[in-house]
Amino acid sequence: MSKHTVTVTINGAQHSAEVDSRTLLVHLLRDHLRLTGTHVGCDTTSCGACTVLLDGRAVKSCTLFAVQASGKSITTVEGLAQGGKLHAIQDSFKECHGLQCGFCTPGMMLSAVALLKKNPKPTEEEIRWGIAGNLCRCTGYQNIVKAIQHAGEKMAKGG
Amino acid sequence: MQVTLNNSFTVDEPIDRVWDFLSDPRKVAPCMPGAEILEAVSATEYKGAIKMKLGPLSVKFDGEITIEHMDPATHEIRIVGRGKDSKGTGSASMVLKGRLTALPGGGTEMTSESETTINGKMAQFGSRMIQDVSKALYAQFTAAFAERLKADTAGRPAPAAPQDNALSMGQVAGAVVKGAFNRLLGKDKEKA
Amino acid sequence: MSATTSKEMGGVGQSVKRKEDARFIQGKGNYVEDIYFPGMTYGAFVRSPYAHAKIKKIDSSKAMKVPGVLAVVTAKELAAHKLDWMPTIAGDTQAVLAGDKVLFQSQEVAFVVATSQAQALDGVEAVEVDYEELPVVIDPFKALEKGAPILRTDKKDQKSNLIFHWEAGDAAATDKVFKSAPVVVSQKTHYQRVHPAPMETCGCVANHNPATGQTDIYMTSQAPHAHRTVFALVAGLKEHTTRVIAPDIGGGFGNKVPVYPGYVLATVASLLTGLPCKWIESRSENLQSTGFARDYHSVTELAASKDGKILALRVKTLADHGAFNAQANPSKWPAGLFSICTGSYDIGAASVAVDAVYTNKAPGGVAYRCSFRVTEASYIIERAVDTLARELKMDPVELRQKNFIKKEQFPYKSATGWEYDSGDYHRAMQVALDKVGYAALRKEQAEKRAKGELMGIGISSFTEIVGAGPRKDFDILGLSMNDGCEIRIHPTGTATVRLGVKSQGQAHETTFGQIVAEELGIPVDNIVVEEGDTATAPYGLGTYGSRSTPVAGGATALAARRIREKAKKIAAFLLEVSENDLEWKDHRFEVKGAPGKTKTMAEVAFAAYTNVPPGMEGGLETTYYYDPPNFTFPFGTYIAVVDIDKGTGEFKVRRFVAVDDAGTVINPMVFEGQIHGGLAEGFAIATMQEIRFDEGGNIQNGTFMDYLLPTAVETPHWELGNTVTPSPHHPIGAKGIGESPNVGSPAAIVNAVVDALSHLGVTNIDMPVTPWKVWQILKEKGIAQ
Amino acid sequence: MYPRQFEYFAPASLAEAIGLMKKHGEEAKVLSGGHSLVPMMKLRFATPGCIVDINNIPGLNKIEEKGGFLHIGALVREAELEESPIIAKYPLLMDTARVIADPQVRNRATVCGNLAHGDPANDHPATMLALDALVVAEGPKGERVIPIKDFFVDTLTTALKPDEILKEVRVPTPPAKSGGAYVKIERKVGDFAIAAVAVQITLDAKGNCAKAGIGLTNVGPKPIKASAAEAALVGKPLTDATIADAARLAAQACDPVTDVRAPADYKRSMVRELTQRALKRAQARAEGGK
Repeated sequence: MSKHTVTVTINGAQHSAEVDSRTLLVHLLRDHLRLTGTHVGCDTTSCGACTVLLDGRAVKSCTLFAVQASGKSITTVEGLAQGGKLHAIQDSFKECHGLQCGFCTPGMMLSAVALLKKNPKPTEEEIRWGIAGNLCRCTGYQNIVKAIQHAGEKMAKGG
Repeated sequence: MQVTLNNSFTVDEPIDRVWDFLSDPRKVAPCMPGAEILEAVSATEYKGAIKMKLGPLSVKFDGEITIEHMDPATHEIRIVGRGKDSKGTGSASMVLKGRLTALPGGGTEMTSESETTINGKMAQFGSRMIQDVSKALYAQFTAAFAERLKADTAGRPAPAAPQDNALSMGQVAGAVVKGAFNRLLGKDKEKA
Repeated sequence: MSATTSKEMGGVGQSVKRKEDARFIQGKGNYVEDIYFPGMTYGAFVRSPYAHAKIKKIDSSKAMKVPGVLAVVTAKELAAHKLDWMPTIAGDTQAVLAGDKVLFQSQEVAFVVATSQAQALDGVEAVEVDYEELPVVIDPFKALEKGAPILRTDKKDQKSNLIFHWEAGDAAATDKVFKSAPVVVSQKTHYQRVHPAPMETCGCVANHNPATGQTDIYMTSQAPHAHRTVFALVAGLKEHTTRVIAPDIGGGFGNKVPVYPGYVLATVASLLTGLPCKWIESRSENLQSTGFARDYHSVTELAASKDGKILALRVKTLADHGAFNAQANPSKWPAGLFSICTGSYDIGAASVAVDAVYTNKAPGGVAYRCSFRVTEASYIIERAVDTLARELKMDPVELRQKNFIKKEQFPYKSATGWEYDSGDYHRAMQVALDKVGYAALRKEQAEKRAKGELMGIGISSFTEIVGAGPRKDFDILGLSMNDGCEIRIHPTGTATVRLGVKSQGQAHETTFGQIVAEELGIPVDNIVVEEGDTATAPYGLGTYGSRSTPVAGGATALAARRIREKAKKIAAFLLEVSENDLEWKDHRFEVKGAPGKTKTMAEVAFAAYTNVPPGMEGGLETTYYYDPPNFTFPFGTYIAVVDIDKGTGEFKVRRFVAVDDAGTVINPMVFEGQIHGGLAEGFAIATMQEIRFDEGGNIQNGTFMDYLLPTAVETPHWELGNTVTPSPHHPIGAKGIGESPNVGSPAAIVNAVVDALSHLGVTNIDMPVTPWKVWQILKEKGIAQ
Repeated sequence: MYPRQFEYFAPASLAEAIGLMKKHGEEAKVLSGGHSLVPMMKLRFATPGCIVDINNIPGLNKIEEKGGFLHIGALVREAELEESPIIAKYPLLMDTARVIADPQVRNRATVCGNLAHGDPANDHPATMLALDALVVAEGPKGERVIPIKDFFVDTLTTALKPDEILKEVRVPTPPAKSGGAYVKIERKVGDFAIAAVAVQITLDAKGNCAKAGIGLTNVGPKPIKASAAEAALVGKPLTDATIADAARLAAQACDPVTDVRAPADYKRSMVRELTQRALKRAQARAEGGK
C-alpha cells in the first residue's frame, strides 16, 4: 500500500487527505493543508523548526510519516491562539524580543508550550535543556529563555 | 576518505602453493565478503562487483580488478580494485599489496597492506562508519583468505560462499570467519 | 543619544516592540517556501559526488521516464541560451551547471523539473552521470605548489591556481621597522571555513507568464535589486518586466548574497515551461554548495618596543576561495576590508598581503555576519596582541590600553589608509573591566593556578568598519553601493517607507519606522516600512556588511528631512508666517516664540493634498539616495571567562561581558537582540562550526548532525553594556550593530582558553577550539593522561 | 526531502507484523520510533521497499517490574522511560534517557529501537550491557531470549533475524545497595557520544563491589562490554586505586577510530576518565546518594 487516506485532527478541526506512504507529516501540513507556519530547516531531525504537538507531545514533523498521524490530534503554530486571543507564549515572544527572522519561532514556541505543560515554572537551566531540540541562529537564545519564563508566569496568573 | 590497514598471518603451507592462490584473482576475490568476479578480461584484468549491506544500508560497487604488479621471485603482488557505486553516488578503490615470506618450518607468512579510498555520498555522510566497516571487511577478507587457502591447498572444496554473497556484517562472516576475525583484530586482548 | 520622543511616538532610542512579530508568532510569515501557485513545478539538482572529475556522459533517458518528470536540464541545454556560466559577485565566472567537469563535491550537474518535489527527487536519482575522477586539490598551500593540477582549465589565461595577490599598507616602511624592532612576535592562525547556515535554506519560486511576458521571481535574497540587475545582465531578462521579490527571509548572515544556480534554473524552468517552478534547497545542499565564509590562513607579526608600544604590523594571508571566486566583496577590494587589521591600535606602519587560491571546494567567501573580511582582520590582531602581551609579560589589558587610538586622535587615519570616524576605546574597555570585575578575576585565576585548576580570561577590543560604502570607491559588479529610501506621507498623515535594503530578521520594519518617527513626528504605528520587492522598492544593494543602518539609515533620515523641508513650507503657508519664523520643536512645526501656534506633520500632510501654497507641487513624498561620505567604525570590548575540565578538556564559558559602542542606538531592545545573536554565532565559530574536507574532497560535516550549531544549552548567558560615541558623519550618528558581536567574540573566547593554558607556554589553539584539542595540549604538558 | 517510494503496513498484532516481515524479507524494515531509520530514508541512504509500522500493536508500550525484571516494551519511548516513576530505582536508565538526542526525539524514539538499530553510537546498548539485560525477540517460531552481550554482532548488525521483531528488553531489578551512572561526552547536546560509559554496580554488606557492569558507547565497531574491567572490580572495595585500575582496563577494551568527533587517543583516554567518573557516581548512588 503506497497511497493512504489519513484523517487527522489539526488545531481542533478534522482533515482528510490522500497521501503517499513517504509523505512526511510536515508535507501534509504544508503542502496539502497549506499550514505553512510549520517550517523545514534541516534534513536530519536536528533543527526543530518543524516541531508540532502530537497528542500533546512535541515532535519533529519531518521525522514522522503523515500516515502515522492518522487518528491523532495535532497542534501547529496556527492553533496556538484561541478565540482570537494570542497564547501567552506568543505574547511573551513578542514582549521579550524572543524572535528575529521568525523561522525557528513556531517550532520554538511549541517546544516551549510542551515544556511549560510539564514544568510550569522552569529555571533558566531547565528551559535551556527543554529547547535543546530547537536551533535558533538569530537570538542567541537569551531572549527566548526570557520569553518562556515570562509566559510561564503569565500562564500561572491565568494569562 | 582513506583507510589504510595492515595485517599479517601465517599458514602451514609451502610458499609456492600460497603464491599460486594469491596470484589468482578468481580465488582471491571470493575471500572478500560480497565480492565476485564476473568476467576475466585478460590474465591480469577482471570485471567484478562487491555488495555490502549494513543494517538498513546497502550498496553495490561494479568495477575492475587489475593485477598491477606480480613478481614470483619476490612473491610480491599489487592488486587494484576500482569500482563505482551502481547508483552513481560514489566510488571505492582498494590497493592491496601482498608479500609472502617462507618460514623456516615450511610454512608461509603473508603480509598485506590495504589502502581503501571511498569518495562520494558514502564518504560524505557515512564517514562515521567507514573505518569500522573497512576494518571489519579487511579482517574478514584475510580470515577467509587463510581459510580458503587451506581448503584449496588441501584439495578440499572451498567453503561454500554464503548464499547471498553480500557482506552482511557479522551474519555472513558467521562462525568460520568470526573467530579468526577476532584473533586478527586482537579483540581477545581484553581477556588476555 | 537618549530618546527624545514619547513612547507612543516611538522615535529613536525607544524599545519599540517589533512590528514584524505579529505575523511570525502566528505562523503567518511568508517565506519563499510558503509560496504556492497553481500548476507549480518543482526543481531539484543532480549533484556531483566527486570533488574533481571529468563528466564523460550524462544520460537522462531513465529520469525522463520517472513519473512526473517534465524535463532534465544540463549544461548543454543552458549553453544553447548562453546560460551555462554566470558571473560571480567577485567578477569571476561560475558554472550554472557543470559542463565538462565538476570542481567540487555537490556541484550542480543537472536540474530535474517535475510535477512534485518527491518526483523531482526520484528523477534526480535516475539521471546517470559517467564521471572520471581527477586528482583533487584540497590543501590551499599545495594548490600553489609546482605541478599542482590547474583547476580552472575553463579560463584560458589561468596558468596556476592563484586567483589574486593583493597588498595594502607600506611594505617597505613596515619591513624597516621590523628590522630594528626590539621585540617581534609572530602568530600563525587559521580562521576556519565556516558556513552561515541561516535556519531557512536558499530557495526560489519563479513564475513566468508567457501571455504578458512578466516574470516574478521570489527569492531568498539579501539584495533583490542587485540580483535583478545581475539577472538582466546575465540572462537577458528585461528589468522592467522582471520582478524580484524577497519575501520574509529566515536569516541570511551573508549566505543569501550570492546568485546561486538554483535561482537561475528555477527561472529558466519557468521560462521554458511557462509554468511556475519552485526550487528549495535541502539543508545538506545548503551547507555543501552555497557560500561559505572565512578560510584565511594568516601569519600575523607585531613589532614592538620593550615597554609595549606596538610599532608595526605585518600580515600574510593565504585565502582558500574554492572552485570559483564567488566571494562577496566590493569590486576594487579583493580581500574586502581586511586591511582594517590594525584594529583599535595606533600602529605607525603596517603591511598586508593576501594570496587567494582555487581549490576543489564549494565557492564562497561571503561576508558571514561580517563586513567583508573584517572578522578575519579583527581575529588576527586580537590574537596577536595577546601573544605580544605574553611575550612582554604584560597584562593584555594594559598592553591594549597603552596602544589604543586615543579619543582625541579621531578622526584617525590608519597605516593602511582608513579614516576612523569616532571612538573612545579606553572608555568601552573600562566599562567592560568594571562590569566583569577584572582585578578580582585575575586574583581568582592566580589562586586557582596555584591549586592546579585551569581558568582563563580573554579580552577582545575590536574595531569594525561597516556601511559599504562611499560610491567613489565601492561597487559590486559596477553597481555603486549607495542605497535609496522612498517616503510617502499619505493625506491622513500616515506614511509608507520603502527601502532598497532587505531585513532577514534585523527588524527594519520597526527601526526604520523609528527613524522616520523621530524625523517627522509621525507615530511609529502610523508608518509602514516595505522592502524586498523590486517593483516598489527604490534601488539599493541590499543588507549585509552591517550596511543597512549606515547607508539606508542615512537615506531614511535624509529623505525624511527633505520631506520636512517641504512640509515646513506648507506649515508656514498654513500658519501664515515666513518659513524662517518656524522651528521644528517637539516633533512639530512651531512659530518661534508662539508656543500655541503649531502644525503637526498630519496637518501638513493633509494640506499637501488639499491646500498647497500657490505654485507648489502637490503631494508629500520623496526618494533619497544616500552616498555615505565614509564608513562607520563600531567598536567595543568583550571579556570571556572560561573554566577548563582537566580530565576531559571540556571548557565552559562561565561569563561573557560585551560592551558595544555603535553610536546612536535606534532601538535598545533590538540592539541587544542583535548583540545576543552575534555573540552566539561568534561562540559557535570559536567552538564548533567548521566545514572540513577529507583528502578526497569529501565534505565531512555537510549536515546539521556534524556541522554543529550550538543549542541553548551550550550557549553562554550574555552580559551586555554599552557606550555611545555617535558617528560624526552619519545623519543620526548611528553606526550599525548586527555584526560587531560576531566580529569581536571569537577572539575573546580563544584568548580566554589560551590564557587558561598560557602558563604552560601555549600561545595558540586554532578554531574551533574543541575539548580534544585542549586535551591534547594538556596531555603534551603532562597534565592529562 | 522525500524517501524513495515504499509500501507501508501498520499491522494490528505482532503475529501479523512478523508475517509481513517474513513475506517481504530483506526489503522490510520495522518502524517504531523511526528516529534512526527515517532520517536515513530521507537522505536515501536506506531504501527499504516495505515499512512495517508496529506503533499500532497493542501491549508493546508497557514499562513494568515483574519477576525480578523491569520489562520495557518495544514501543516505550525514551520520554516515557524518563517520566516513569519506576525509573528511580534505575538511575543508569534515567541518566541515559536524559542525554539521548533532544526532547522532541525522546518523545518518539523508543528504547528498544535504540538497541535494535545496532549502532555503537547509540546510548542504550552500553547501558543495557552494563545492566546485563535480556533482549526478547519474537519471530515466526515464537519468542527467543537473547542475552545482551550476544545481541550486538557488528556495526548496525544485531542478532535479530530478518523476520524477528524486538519485543521487549528486560533489565534485572537491581538488589539493594546498587547504583548506576551514565557519563557521556558529546560535541553538543543531542549529539552522538564522542565517548560514553555506562556503569552499574552492586555493593556487598562490607561495601565491596559485589557485581559490576560496564558498557562503552561509540568507541568501537559495536557497543562494548568491558568485561575485564568488570571482573577487576568484583570482590574489591571501590577505592581510587581499584577504580583507576578498572578504568585502565576499560580503556584497553575499546577500539575507537579517529573521526570528525575526535582522534582515537582522545576517545580512549575519555573512556578511562569517564569510567572513573561513572564508577564514583554509581558508588555514591549505591551508598544512597543522588
